[in-house]
Amino acid sequence: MNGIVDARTVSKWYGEVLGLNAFAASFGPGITGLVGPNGAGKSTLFKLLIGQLRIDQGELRLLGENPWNNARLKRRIGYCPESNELYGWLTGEEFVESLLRLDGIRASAARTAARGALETVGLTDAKDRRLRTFSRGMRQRAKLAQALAHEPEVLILDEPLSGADPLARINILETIAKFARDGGHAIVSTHVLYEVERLTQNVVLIHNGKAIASGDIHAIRGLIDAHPHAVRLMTSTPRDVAQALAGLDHVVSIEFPAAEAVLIRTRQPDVFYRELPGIVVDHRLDVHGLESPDDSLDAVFRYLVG
Amino acid sequence: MLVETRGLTKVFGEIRAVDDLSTAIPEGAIGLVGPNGAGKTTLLRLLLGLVQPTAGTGSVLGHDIADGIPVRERIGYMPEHDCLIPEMTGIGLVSYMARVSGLDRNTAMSRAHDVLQFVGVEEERYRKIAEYSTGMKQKVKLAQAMVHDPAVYIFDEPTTGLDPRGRTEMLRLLTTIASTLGRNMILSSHLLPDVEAICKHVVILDGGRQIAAGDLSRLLAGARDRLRVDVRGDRDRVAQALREANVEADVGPTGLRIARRAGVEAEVFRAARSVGAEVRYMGVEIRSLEELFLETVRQGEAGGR
Amino acid sequence: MSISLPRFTRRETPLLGRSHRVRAIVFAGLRRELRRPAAIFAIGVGTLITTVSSIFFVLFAPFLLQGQPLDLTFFYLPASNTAILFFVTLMAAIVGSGLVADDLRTMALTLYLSRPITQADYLTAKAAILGPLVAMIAILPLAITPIVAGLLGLFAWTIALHAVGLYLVIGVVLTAFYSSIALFLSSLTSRKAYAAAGIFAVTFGLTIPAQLLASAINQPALLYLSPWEDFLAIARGAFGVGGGPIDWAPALIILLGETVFASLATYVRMRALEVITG
Amino acid sequence: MKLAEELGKASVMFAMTLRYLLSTRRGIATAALAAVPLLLAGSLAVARVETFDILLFQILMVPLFLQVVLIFVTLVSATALIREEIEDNTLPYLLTRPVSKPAIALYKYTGYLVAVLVLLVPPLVLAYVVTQGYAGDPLGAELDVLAAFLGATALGGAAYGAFFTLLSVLTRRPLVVGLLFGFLWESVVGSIPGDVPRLSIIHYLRSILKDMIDVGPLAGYPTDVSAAAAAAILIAFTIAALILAMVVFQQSEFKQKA
Repeated sequence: MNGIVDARTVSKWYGEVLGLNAFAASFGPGITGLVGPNGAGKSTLFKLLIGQLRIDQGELRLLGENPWNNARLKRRIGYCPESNELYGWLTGEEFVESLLRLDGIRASAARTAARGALETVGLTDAKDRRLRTFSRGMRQRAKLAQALAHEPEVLILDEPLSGADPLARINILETIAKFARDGGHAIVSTHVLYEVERLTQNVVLIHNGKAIASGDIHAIRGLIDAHPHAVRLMTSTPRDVAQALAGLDHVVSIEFPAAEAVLIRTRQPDVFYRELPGIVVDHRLDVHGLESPDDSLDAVFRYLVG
Repeated sequence: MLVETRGLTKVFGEIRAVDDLSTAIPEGAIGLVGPNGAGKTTLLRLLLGLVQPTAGTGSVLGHDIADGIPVRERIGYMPEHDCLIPEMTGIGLVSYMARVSGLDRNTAMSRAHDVLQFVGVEEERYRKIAEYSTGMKQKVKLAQAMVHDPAVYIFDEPTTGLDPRGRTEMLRLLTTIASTLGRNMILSSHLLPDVEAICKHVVILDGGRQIAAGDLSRLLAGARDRLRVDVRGDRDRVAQALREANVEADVGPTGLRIARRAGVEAEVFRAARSVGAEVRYMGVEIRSLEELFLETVRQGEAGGR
Repeated sequence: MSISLPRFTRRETPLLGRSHRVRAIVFAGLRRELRRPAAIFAIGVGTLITTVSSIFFVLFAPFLLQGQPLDLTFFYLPASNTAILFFVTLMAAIVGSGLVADDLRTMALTLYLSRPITQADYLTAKAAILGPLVAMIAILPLAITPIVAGLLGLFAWTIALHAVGLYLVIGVVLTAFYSSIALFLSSLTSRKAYAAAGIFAVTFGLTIPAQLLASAINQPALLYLSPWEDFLAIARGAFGVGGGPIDWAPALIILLGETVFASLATYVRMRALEVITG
Repeated sequence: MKLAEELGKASVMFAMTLRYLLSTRRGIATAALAAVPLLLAGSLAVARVETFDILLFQILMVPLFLQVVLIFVTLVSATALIREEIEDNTLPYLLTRPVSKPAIALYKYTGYLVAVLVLLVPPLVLAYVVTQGYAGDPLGAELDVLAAFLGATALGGAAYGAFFTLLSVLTRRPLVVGLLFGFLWESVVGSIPGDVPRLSIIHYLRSILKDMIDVGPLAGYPTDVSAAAAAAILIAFTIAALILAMVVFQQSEFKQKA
């Protein structure tokens, strides 16, 4: 039970509607992506973690403690809800500063910390504007600012990237990555899968209220032996490349989908990628393109969730 | 011409949401992109007549946006935010909105069923919208925009908030619609890969102004001469090794970018091996719309946007 | 033989005019309200009680008011029935408060306004949903009473039909007032509970203090402040009943003025309602 | 637990609530309603009504202030404390702070209490000054009337506030239930014989006015409760309702479907 979050057969129902169904997973240190289709239970898990909801069954620990009605624990967590509704009548700075003071930080320190947090997320210019005039992307950044400002140990972010344009998205991703580099932990739920891959390789896949896979994306991909890895190489001499690679025992099949292409399938992608540069250089093969269509979280998601 | 505007401006308090915008958008599938607060939604509302312009004029398919009725008769609008009536059923809402668009009772009911079938809402159409998933709501929102078969579809963020499965379904629908003859589509979205997949022409807004516009393939063509490489391992040392072999390489937001010249691919593998890194992707530098967007927008640095 | 996959079909028939579109909103709205339990309760109980009490006035009044000539002035009594005030207010609060407020809360307003109708069309359609339901209490029971009296031979048909005509007129004035006020309050907020509270405040908040104040400092002119007192004055004027604290002409002008002002204010509010989202 | 830090948190929550209740559009609307006594007194003075004096003022104020203004202002303000934060989906921002839910409810209630007094007391005092000034009586002459009304406002504001806060955590529609309670139960109960009136807050407010004011419309009001006893009962009720609200709030979940 040393993970940031430990869930043991946690169940939660909204009447008959499924929230979580014997959800069991352990979120390790660093950044973990929580990925799953709509209604899979992501928001339910987050609401349980911040004590907005109470588990019906099982056992849930955040930083080793039970989150329900546990005020002391809240000092150590930062939370970004999915909804974009904020205190419209407050300005950006008042919003972050007031919540900081609720964290027990003195007035003067709260102001500087609030300005710091707004600076981090790039909202300094808008700090005196009322929140009701904020656009979707700005609201996402304001939410992130209030989650970071009191320097929590763990960030719980529900769809922090939805509605953010590419510029805001890069800013948010960099902020989360920096937070992790400084020793913080983060649990990020999102649908924008190619963004999560930029952030972390560590994911928990949730579907129908259950954790169906957790760990490193590629490790998970590796476990799905029903679909050996496909790697497509673009080369003017496909036969030579095929011959060079046929010798590898983990290569399962070799195809020639196009005149200048070789498609190989391997059971051990990591070994293949590690050996490939050597083979290309030693055999002086002409490889001018390489792509692996199904080595992404998208592919993993599609295999497992369908 | 699908949309023409001259000096179109809209000011909310001190925010100039649309700022003296003059543009001419051809018919077909148009992508409308820009950072948050760039004025996309405001521009769409101006074309629909939902808000009145502070200055300037505009027209949709030749109809002046000042007299909204003829314009709105030709438009099907899918708003960005939630806007369905929770206590109505799917078929109830779509047929009702068809009648509010001017269809008679029978045509409204038959087209409502057609269009719900098309977007993939099967027997759930008889259940109340309050019980629908996010994906199902987006499909009903799309259906109500299509039911009266308008000449122009305006979709504001149709794929936002959808899970990957919902997104692929929505993209399939949008592609089918975009390929229908005689029908135009304005697709406003943050998810630029979606715009790339569907639209032929793109308009990039920022700060209420048009900062770039044109045929998508022409805009993106630019960089045949560069190679993009994704490296697993120490990216900077690989780039360094390449520079030592006097290969021009820099680290971009989406991987290494290498100037193309004869034999450079071999250099990449050699550098990777020497550093013990893995090459996970190597391909033509397809200047994704996202990078183009970041470059054009980053010039006019987006502050508290 | 041909296979027709669910391809999206083209529309052949032209679009119908704006009046059809407005009617579509009205009928859909009425159907939806008549399925809501609260609305059914208000209509059922409201109509029942006002009708029964009106007929009761007519049947037993001759015995109670000995010697009063059985003429038109007699029909003022059912019109002054406070049950009308209560149930009209209740109906306006239950149905009227959500008319625009719900569309603001669910943002469904965008669906309406992105269709080929004007904001005036939208508001007229919404008012036309509330109007008939309020009229079910403000006009129907009153109109039935003289007919019943005529059938029972208590009154000559000339008087009875004249009374029905007058009831229609004053009923329409009251219905128009409450419809426009309810619509105005509903357009101010997305929380319909506040609009409902506002409607209660208009009825009781104005009537009770006006009556209190006027009697306390015997300044009858203050009664013009209360919509209900205005309505009673108009009814007195219509049925030729003299001796009221305030007379019907200014009362009518005030009531109609308030109705028109509320409608204009609603229109201005709707136009100013440019929803700003990022 | 460091008391200073807890006080700091309380003061922030207090200030936020006060500012929300007084500054936004809601504050202006409730302030207008709370100013009714002053408007009344002012219009009577302007209209040069000879019989306008402290007695007439009371005759008008008892039904109008007790049965309409006090209930409306307390209801609209109290339901905003918790129910609106739940409806607006902003409660998570408070739930993720090191402040327990009961504490949130308590601090918000204190903000409410001060806001309601700020809204109701000044117009009441000014109305008294206008009445005395117009009637030419010295300011100090009818202090018992002013004291009685201020006492009723404070105790009534506290009791109604606690009760409507309890309603906010018990039901999803506190405003509607509050309206029915305020306008049906509280105003009708006075005219029901026997012990039924004891079950209403207004009965004790009337008892306070009757006991504290020598000459007033409530002189004949049937009550066997002295002002002091009535005050004690109201305070006990307030504390009980508040504690119950805090306990219910602590155990409640917020299934707001995002």
